[in-house]
Formats: sequence, C-alpha cells, structure tokens
Amino acid sequence: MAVRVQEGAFDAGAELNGFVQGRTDVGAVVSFTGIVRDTAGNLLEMQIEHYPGMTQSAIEKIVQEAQHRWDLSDALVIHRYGALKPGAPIMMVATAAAHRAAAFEAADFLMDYLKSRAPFWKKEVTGAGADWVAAKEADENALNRW
Amino acid sequence: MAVRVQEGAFDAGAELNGFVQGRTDVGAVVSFTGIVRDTAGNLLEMQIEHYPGMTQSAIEKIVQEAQHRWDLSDALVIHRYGALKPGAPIMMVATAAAHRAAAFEAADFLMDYLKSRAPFWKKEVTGAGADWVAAKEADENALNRW
Amino acid sequence: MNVMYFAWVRERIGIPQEAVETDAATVSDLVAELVAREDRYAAAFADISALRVALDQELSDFDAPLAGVREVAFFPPMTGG
Amino acid sequence: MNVMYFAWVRERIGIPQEAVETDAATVSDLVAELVAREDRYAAAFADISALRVALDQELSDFDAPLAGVREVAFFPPMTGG
Repeated sequence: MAVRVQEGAFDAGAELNGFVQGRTDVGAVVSFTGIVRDTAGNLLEMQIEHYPGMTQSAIEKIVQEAQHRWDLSDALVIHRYGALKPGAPIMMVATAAAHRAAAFEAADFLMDYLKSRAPFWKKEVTGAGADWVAAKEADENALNRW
Repeated sequence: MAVRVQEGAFDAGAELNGFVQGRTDVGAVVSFTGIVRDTAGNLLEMQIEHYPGMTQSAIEKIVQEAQHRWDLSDALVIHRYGALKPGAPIMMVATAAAHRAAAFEAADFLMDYLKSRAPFWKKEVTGAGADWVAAKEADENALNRW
Repeated sequence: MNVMYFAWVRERIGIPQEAVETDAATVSDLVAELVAREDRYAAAFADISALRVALDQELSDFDAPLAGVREVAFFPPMTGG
Repeated sequence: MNVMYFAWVRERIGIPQEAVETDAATVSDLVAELVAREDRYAAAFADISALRVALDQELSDFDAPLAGVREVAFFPPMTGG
C-alpha cells in the first residue's frame, strides 16, 4: 500500500506501469485518475485545500478498509493539493488483484470514500470569482452502496 | 473511440497518458489492465487465439453499446493475441467521462462483455501440458448485471 | 460456404477452416452432416451446449437458418479480457 | 486547545487556527462559546448541519465530549477525489 499527498504533479502512466511491475500473481489492475474539469469554459484554476495533519492517516484508514473488504495484491492513492490548472491530474487510485471484480469494486469504493471522507476542499476560481465546490448529496449517498 | 487488436506488446502507462491528453472536459478516467497471471507457479506461457475477421468489429460493437448507455468522452480497448509470458499485459480498457460513475460503470461493462462476447480463447501452457481456459459461469452471469 | 473452427474445436477437428458444400437449412443440420462424416467431427460436436456459433462473424444460434450465409464459425465459449 | 478552520469556515472566521482556552464539555458547547464571541464566528457556525468536526484528526460529531482533546477542526463536508 502506498499513499502520497503532495502538491507537485504526478505521472499517472508512470505510476500505473510501476504499480505491479514484475509481479506474476496479479491478473487485474484498475486505475482511476481525477482531472481538473473546466465545466463552464472559464475556469482559471482549482484550488485544493487540505488538513495536513489528518489527510495521510485518513486516506490510509480508507485503504486499509478496502484491503480488509477485498483480496487486493496492492493499492495506491495519490492526491494533490494547491492550485491546479484545467486538465491537470488531481488524484489517482490504483488497485491490483487476482481477479477483476475485486480490483473494480475496491477502486470504486476508494473513490467514494476519498470523495466524502478525506479532508480536501475544492475551490473553483473563474473570471467571475471564486466558489467553494459544494458536496453533493449523491456523493454522500454513494457511501451507502458499501 | 479506438479499438486495437494486436500481437505486439503495448505500454499501458503511455496509453493512459495519451488517452485524454490536453482535454479539459474530462473529469474521470478509469483504466483496466489484464495481466497474464501465473496461478500455480508453473505457467510457461498463455496462448491467445482469436477470430481475426470478427474480433475488431465485435469489440467495436461492445464499445458502441457502452457509448450508447453512458455519456463517455472517449473509450479505448487494446487486446493482444499470440503467446504471452507471465506478467505480460494481455489487454487494456480505458474510459473517460465528466463524472466518475459513468467512467467506472462503462469500464466494468466493457470488461464483462469483452470477457464473454469478444472472440478470444486462452490456453495455458505449463510444464505439465497445455489446457484451454474454461469459461466461467460467473463471467456469463456477470452480463445480467447490465 | 467457409466453415471455421477455433480453440479446442479446431484441435479436435484438426484444421482451422474448410470449404463445405452443403444444402443444410440450419446450423444444426450442418452440424449433423459434419458429425456423420468422421469421428473427429463427432468428437468436436459431442456436446453442442458447450459450443457457440457465429454466422458471417456475428454470434448466432444453432437454430438459425443458413440461407445466404458465407462463413460459419464454431468455437467454445469465449474467454477474452 | 488548538482550534482549526478549513475552507469557507476558515474564510468566514478569518484565521486558519487559534489556541482557545475553554472548559466546554462538548463540541456544541465550544461552538456556543465561539458564536458568543464575535459576528464572524456566528456567521461561520450559523448552520451546524452544514459543518463537520474532527477531534484530534478523527471525524467526530457535535455531541462528542472534549475531555482530553487537543485539536478540534471545523470544516464543510469534504470534496476530495
């Protein structure tokens, strides 16, 4: 398991390739990459604030819960903070397992929990001003799936 | 949409990075990579046979069905045939969407259909002989999810 | 009509494809003709429920008519992904 | 006790953290003390249902006791991922 909280960019492809390199017990790898999306075509940047003392341990607990629920060979979470431009990668999750169901479900679970339980807050800065992204009820409800 | 059926290796990380490069309308990318798994520790190679005249069009139809069901920004499928060593990538699916649910569900759907409806057959060659991989009832039943 | 065999069906019959002259009305009729030919066909088609068929590169079934079909392929359930 | 504020809670109160001397028994009691201080606190805590609280870096709730707690953080629902 690896959890990295960082301001700098990461290379999702290199992370994916390095994730299970050389292993022959892994049959399935699922990755999720979250990217800064310019919904209205006027986004200048996405600012991501986090709670430094809590972030790493909160994510590690979420990953441990995923490892407890599914038979995973490995799991990786990278999440950035700071000011990010449209098209920039925000975060990444990767899961590895013998079979595809465990890899898919664990990645989906990790995303749902990171969305609503990891201490990050997004603020969109456009030409018209800056607004905190509101949490969606659908994201909170998604936790009931697990 | 891109569908590639090939004998040669592919670089999953480079494919992932190139997939939505430069786009600012994509918020979520999900990838699945299938890898030759050495279940019993004695696998020499996995031979993958396919039906050349049918493979490309069968996969394209599956991807079109996914695009019909979910609002995808793009989708990619790469599937190899020939003799592959343990740890080698067999195939890859990637989906891009504005939101994570569509990307996850479409990738999961594509995998279920590729597993049971794309004309590939796997044969495991071990020190003890060669055996065709039997289709699993669970894989056929997985199609009922959609 | 071109008849193709894949995976263990190909191995049991011993060839990947062959031209077949037939007036068979359906896939099942074609299978019956092939099974009557030689033991290797009988071995390959012993359990039809373990087989799939594609007509002109589209998945079909054993009741399907063969009129106008140019390519028939027999194979076990697919194991892609 | 160190009290921290994030996102728009931080912006309304105007500082990211502060040391608070308090005998408040629960989180709710602490909130009441802060709200009584100045309008900016009242503005930040106007709708408690829109807020979350962490005690010593673990998610908790507003009924939780503060005995032994060294760090309290207030913030809106998280929007990671």
